[in-house]
Amino acid sequence: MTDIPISHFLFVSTALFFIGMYGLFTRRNMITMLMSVELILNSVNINFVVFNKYLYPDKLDGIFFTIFIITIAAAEAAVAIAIIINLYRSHRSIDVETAEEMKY
Amino acid sequence: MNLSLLILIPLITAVAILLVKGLKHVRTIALLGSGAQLILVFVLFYFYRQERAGGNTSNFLFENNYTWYEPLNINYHIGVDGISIAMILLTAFVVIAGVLVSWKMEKLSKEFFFLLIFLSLGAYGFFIALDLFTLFFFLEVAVIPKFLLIGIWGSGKKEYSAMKLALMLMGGSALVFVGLAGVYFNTNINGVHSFDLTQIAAMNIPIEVQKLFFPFAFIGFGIFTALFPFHTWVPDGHSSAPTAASMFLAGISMKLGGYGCLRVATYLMPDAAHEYSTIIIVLACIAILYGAFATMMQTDLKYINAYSSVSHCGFVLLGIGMLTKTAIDGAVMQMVSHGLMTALFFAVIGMIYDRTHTRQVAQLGGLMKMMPFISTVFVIAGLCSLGLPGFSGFVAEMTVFMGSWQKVDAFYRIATIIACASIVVTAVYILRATGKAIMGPIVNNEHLSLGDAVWNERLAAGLLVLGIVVIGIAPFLLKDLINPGTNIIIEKIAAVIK
Amino acid sequence: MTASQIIFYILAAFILGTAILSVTTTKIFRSAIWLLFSLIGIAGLYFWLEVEFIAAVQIVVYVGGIVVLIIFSIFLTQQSGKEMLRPPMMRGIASVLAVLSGFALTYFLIYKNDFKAGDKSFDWSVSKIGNQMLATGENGYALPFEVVSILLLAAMVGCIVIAIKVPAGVSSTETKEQKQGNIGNLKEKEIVEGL
Amino acid sequence: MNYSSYITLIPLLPLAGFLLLGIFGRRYLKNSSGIIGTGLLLVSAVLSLYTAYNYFFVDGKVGDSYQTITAIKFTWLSFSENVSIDMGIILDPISVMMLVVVTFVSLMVHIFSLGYMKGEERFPTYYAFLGLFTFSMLGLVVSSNLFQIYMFWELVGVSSYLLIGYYYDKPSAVAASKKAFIVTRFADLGFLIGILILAFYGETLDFKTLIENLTSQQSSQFLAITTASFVGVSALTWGLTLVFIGGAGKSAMFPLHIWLPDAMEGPTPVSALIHAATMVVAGVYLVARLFPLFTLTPVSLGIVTVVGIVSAFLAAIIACTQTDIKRVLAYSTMSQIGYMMFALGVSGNGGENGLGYTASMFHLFTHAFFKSLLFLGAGVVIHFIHSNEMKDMGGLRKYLPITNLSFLVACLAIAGIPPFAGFFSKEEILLAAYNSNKIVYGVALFTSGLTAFYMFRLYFSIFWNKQTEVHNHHGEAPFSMKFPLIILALCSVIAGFIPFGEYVSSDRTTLESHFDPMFSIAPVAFGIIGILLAMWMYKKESTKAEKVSQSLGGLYKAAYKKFYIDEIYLFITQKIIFNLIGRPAAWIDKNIVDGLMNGIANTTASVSGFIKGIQSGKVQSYAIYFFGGIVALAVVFLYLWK
Amino acid sequence: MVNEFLILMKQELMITLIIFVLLFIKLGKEETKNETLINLVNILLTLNLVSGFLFQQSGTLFGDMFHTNELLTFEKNLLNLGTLIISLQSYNWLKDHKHVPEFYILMFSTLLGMFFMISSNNLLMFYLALELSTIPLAALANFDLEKKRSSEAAFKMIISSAFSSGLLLFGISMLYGSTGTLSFTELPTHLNGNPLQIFSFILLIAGFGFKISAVPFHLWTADVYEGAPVAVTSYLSVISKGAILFVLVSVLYNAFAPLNESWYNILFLISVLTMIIGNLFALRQQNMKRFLAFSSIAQVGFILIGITGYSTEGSASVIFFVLIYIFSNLAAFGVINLVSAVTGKENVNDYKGFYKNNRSLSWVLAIALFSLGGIPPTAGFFGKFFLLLAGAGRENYLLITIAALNMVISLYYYLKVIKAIFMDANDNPIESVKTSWSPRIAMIICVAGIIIVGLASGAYQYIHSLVK
Repeated sequence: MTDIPISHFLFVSTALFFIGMYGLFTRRNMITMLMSVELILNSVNINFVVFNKYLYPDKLDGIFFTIFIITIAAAEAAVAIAIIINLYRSHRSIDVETAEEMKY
Repeated sequence: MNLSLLILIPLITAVAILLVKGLKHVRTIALLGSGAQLILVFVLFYFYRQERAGGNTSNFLFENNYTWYEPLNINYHIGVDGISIAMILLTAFVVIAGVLVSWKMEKLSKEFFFLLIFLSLGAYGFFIALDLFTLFFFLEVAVIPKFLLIGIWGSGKKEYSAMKLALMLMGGSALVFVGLAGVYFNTNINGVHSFDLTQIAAMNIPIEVQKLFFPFAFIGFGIFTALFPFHTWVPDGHSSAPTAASMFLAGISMKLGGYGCLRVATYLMPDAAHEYSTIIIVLACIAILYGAFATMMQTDLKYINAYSSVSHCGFVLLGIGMLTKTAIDGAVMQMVSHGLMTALFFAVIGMIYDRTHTRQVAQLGGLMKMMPFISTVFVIAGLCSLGLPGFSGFVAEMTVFMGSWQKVDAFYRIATIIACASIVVTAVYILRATGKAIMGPIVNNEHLSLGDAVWNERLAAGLLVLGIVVIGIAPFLLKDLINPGTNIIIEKIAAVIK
Repeated sequence: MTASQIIFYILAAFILGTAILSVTTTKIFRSAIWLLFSLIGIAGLYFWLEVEFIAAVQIVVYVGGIVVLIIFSIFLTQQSGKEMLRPPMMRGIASVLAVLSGFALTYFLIYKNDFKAGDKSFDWSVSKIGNQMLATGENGYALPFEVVSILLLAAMVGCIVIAIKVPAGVSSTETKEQKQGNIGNLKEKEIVEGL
Repeated sequence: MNYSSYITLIPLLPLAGFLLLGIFGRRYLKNSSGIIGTGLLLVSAVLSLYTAYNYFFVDGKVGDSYQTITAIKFTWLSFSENVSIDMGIILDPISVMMLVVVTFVSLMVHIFSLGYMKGEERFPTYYAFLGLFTFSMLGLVVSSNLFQIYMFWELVGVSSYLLIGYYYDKPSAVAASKKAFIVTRFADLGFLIGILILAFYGETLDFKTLIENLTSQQSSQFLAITTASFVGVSALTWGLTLVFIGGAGKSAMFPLHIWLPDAMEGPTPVSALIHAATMVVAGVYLVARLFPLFTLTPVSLGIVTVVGIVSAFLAAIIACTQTDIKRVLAYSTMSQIGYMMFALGVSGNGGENGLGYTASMFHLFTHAFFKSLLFLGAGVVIHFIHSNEMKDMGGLRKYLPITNLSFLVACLAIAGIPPFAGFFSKEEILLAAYNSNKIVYGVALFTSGLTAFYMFRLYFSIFWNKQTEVHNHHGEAPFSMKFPLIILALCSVIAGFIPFGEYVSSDRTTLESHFDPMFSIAPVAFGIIGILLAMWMYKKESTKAEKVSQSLGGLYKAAYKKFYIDEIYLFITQKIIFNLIGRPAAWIDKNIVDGLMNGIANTTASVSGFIKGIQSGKVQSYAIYFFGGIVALAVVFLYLWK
Repeated sequence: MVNEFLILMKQELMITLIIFVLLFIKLGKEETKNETLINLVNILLTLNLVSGFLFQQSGTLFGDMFHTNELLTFEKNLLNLGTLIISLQSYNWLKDHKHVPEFYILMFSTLLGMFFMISSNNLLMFYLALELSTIPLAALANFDLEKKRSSEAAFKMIISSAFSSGLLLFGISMLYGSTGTLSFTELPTHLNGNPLQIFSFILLIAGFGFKISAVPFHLWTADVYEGAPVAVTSYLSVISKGAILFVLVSVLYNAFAPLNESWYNILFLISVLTMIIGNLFALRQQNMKRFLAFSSIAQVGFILIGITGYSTEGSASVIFFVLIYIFSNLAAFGVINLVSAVTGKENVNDYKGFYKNNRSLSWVLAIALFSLGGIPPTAGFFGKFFLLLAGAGRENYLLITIAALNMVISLYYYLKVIKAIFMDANDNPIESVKTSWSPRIAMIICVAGIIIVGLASGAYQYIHSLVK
């Protein structure tokens, strides 16, 4: 099935990446920001898998990278959520616009 | 003898000061240390003369060369020639005088004297350094103590002045750094770059490189010696500083600049010095005349002396810019002379201020009646500064004039005449100040109860006056001292102009 | 235009569409759901690419783990169905510009770049992955594995400290972390023995 | 014979006095200081007389001309291989003559001051300064080197400054001293540049060598200095003219004379010494020293002549109108020095033409005696009346008999009445002027008449005229003050009979004094007319003087106001220098140069305030900046900065 | 095999060991007193530091996932030293904290991450280690649990780091796509400098830039530094920054050597921006921590200049500067740490008249600031000088001039603090701060380091010989 040019896969991943980035930029809710980060990481995963499968099939670097990224994503998400919850507890809001006490 | 002693003694003194408590001990140690240093310097002077008399014609004497940062070929390389010794003598005099005049410094005395001695350490190191890195190191060592001295013990808008001084001087040394780096990377002594002054002097740096980096080095050092238009730290800094610090600033640290301009910029990059000499001369003339006129309008004794320092240091730059043997001799002599003279001036102004608590000329008058000694010293300093024969100022200035006049072109002639003209203006402001503050009727009757100088002040003033008069009466001593030093510089320049 | 191609494009469209929805919808709960769909779509893509193992992991960890976590925390911090606030005007514009320009640039570069297709055939198997994962020699991934396990341990500790003594809703996150953390722990033990 | 054994003592003894009294005087030698100073000076006076004897009568003359003997010479500071400042003592007719004059007059003044300054609070300081001055003056006259003369030139300037400002708590005295110093300093600027020029082309600073180098027509130096020119004037002329400016400043020649009258603020004996006999003639001496060079350029000599004659005439007119007796004397001094100057100006070099030179020196010699006599006499009067103003005086002849007599002698001498000293010298000057330039001669002649008039105006209004009743009448004066008067009076009588031409002449050979009775009728006549006029106006108390002055009207007012020259100077200094140069300079420094430095700092601060928005505290904008940065970098480094 | 394994990974193993010790203590039944715990940790750290200098050996493990040599060991030792100092300093803050073991566990896991990062020879390892050294730090930043600022800082940190690591990953994936390898040793052979590689390299640099807080990737720094506990802040600003700098140097000099020309320009631009922006912001700061944050940003600008040198001197000067930077910055933070722990004051204005009651602390702070400002005879002078000298080796004097002038600006704000301490009057200055022995030791170590390291050229020469 190499009849689908690799650039199409990459289009998907890149687009996904920037969609995630858009979310990160615009979402005012911390948790949704976190979701956007997950999208970003997923797009990278697609990249690795695709590259590994189509370009460098002799080794499994991409695959492993993907696995580890997924694990890390979990850890990151966990810590982030913990922090968010703590923040929510300390002042009942998880709107990033309110998290600007320190500036300039 | 080992020159490192010159650094060691102040270091030991400084440490000792940290160890003891109480003004009495601190100042005693400071005095002992600086006294020992003075003696040591005289010993060095003696040995130097012996060596020269013994026919030692090498450019630098008593050289020591220890490897410091081997990978970068940075060495702790020290050595002296006549010029350095003259400067060291000056420093020793000013330091001990500075210690003496701050004899009653109650406020944080330990810190004060520590910084004072530490500052002198920087100056000594700078003057004996023959490795550009070492030189730069000591140059910067001598900056921050000034900031603290002015900021903590100063008067008036001290923080502002201290900050200004520190920043402008650091700016200067930043430029110096660029110059040095440029020189460093364009030296290639059998395969490695070198900071070694003697080695660099031995080789010839390509002229375009010189033309690129000479301005950095010269302006950088020039800021230290009040090169127009970078002189504005001088008035504020000097006038806000405590007495001893002003003496240091004007007496020594401005000389660091002059020495650097001569020893580093001009000596190592003669072609560029030749190229840029007209610009240097123009700036120097501006500094001389404009500084003098600016002085005429000042009403604060310290400001008067500060601005006059701008004008006087102009002579140094003029002498360097003229690039003739005599002129450079004059420049060096002017450095020494101005160092002593202005230190004396600040010392005596400090004494007056301690008593009357004002430096405004308008609020002073007829001091001659209450404090004849101080007034006499003031007059002596004034006369020296307006170039009266018998005092060092005359010798130095005349040498500069003679040297500058040796340049035939009309441009140089006019520059010389402008410089000469400044002596009249100098007379005007000096006599105005003297006539108002020292002579004339007593304006403030509270002053009637004031006493004259006490032993430490008399000693301090006496030492400086001694220096001034000795140079003024027997200038050949100084001349013979610096002669070999200036010769090697002039030889390089002559090679270029040919 | 073979079937598989069609499937691919449908998958792609699905992934991107749901992703866009999840970052644009104003209902936070819905956006979580859209995210879920998008992730599932990506898993589908992996299936399509015949790397079922990754697809499985994707489903387990993401769909089963992270999204659940997110949804819990939404429950905890938000009353669902509430409209979310729009970002400030300026930032909206700035982000659109940044994203579009960034996408244009990146994709342009990727498009221009010619990727030489590998000649060998791509063969993987769960056992191969497993062996390499714990192999210490060439192409062995034991070390990264340990690193990750330590990371999980640390993350667990961090979560405990930060989010300790919280209402029941989130304690489940804790337990979830505990699990992963314990996995990490076991792995640690293994090393210690393995030395 | 060897002079160096003792010659150095002549200047050094006064210096010793200065140091001794200056350092220890105030503490330990409060009362003995006068004696010490006088004693030291006595020694050096004797020594200088001995020197003069040796020089003129024993070994000065070789063949038929006097030699220049270099007693001592050592290099003090060398600039380049052959240009160096040497400290040396040379003996030639004029220097020896000056040695005698200076030491002698100074001695007289020392003695006089013993009485006059008695009980002053800073008595030792006074004598210290006197010693300093004497030292500097002696050093000046014996200098062997152009730069040495400049140095001592400055030193006499400063000692005069110190002595004028002796009463330092009197603002007028302070102002006067300042004025004196600054004006002369300004002139010295010219002197200095002149020296630079001469030294550069003459390739030496030593008088002897310099003159040899430049007078030999084909020497390289001569060619250099004559060919080199600035605005069409040769370097030689420039050099000499500038040097002459220096001389004019010291000698209070028009237009640099303004400091002299004010200098009278100093103690009267000081005026006698410095501002009558010695320092003020330094300018004349300088020109005489360089005379062989001056004769090379008619232009410079012409300038000398014009300045001299103008000063002489102007001063005489002003002197007629002044009421402060010391000021009158000051202007008369100026006028007499004018005589000496133009005498040099009209002189040629060598043989008969050198008459002016001899005459000038001769007049300098005689003038020293009678003018110091006049001042000391005035000193007695002031000491007696405690005032300088004529209106407070009159009919003092019965109180001050000796002063009266000596003063009269001095007046006759200065008025040029035979057989008093002034007659001979002035007559030679007039002759020299007559030989060279009739106009100068005419003016000089008229001036001598004026001289007689104002001197006797002074004399009569002090000692005759109205009676002033004197209370607390304490004798005429102590002996210490009378004695110098008597001595100086004697000198003023006899000095004229010295055959001066035998000793001092432009070419060092004997110059026969041609005393011609027929020629001297005119000057004497003018002198007598002047005296009679003064007698008619001032002998008896009357209003003639006022009438005359009214009839003269504007001219009188102008002369009384010293032709407004002071005001002009004031305008230039205060309005132009201070307001148009000084203030702007200070302002620029404060606001523009320094403003620039501060400006840099402030700009930095404001910029940092301006960009603080970046750090908005909003993590999403951070992210946008983050990504924006990446895109920017990518664009820059992929497409722009290849 | 096992011995080699033990020796090569000795530092990592030591840290892991400590982590587990703490873990067991935590999970153990009986409660241990904080003081004893802290002292125990300090002792262990000291042992670790000492052992780090023994049995120097170089080699690779786990395929080429992990490689080490004397230089890397030394770098790790530097980090150990820094960590030890911080742990000593934060005594006063920690001893009343509820979660001391957790604190140390998190801190050491990040340290472990840094070690792996330094030893990593593979983009995967690098990425994992990076995350390991970042994520727990975010948790640490939140360690003032009650303070809202603290958790806000933590959030900002975790989100920014997630974002930056996303970008980094994208870059890595692109790099993988265009070169087909993840190993640093194979990378150079595959790099040909095509646009995609440059772009992915820029993404990589962005990832690095985020960690070393280089402009424009620095914006999180100040907020996080301000919000986080002082101990964490100093850890962030010194240790993690130092570690990533080591890696950056080795990666740039080895893996990306082929792209040298382009990365020189990129670093040039970034360093200029970093210096200027850092200085301009530092000028206006009132909070000490925030102020030091920006000053550290400016310092990074200088360090980047050293890196641009691309020579033995370059990397040597960078490592040397990091050493000095550890001493200087930790001395400064140590004082601030003490003061804020005891009095809770963190503003520059609070420090007015500080000298009145705290002579020695004032001098420590002053010396530290002088060293940061590059004033001789402190070591900072030498560090800066060598950095700029290394940079000047590329004959790009514009960069050097800008840097030199920036040193002047930076001096201004350092002196402003000095001025506050020594010169400004203050009616109620900070009262005398009582310090227990361990912070004192830390101070002494720092000051001694600041004074000795520069004047005695030994350290630099050792580093230089290692780099060779």
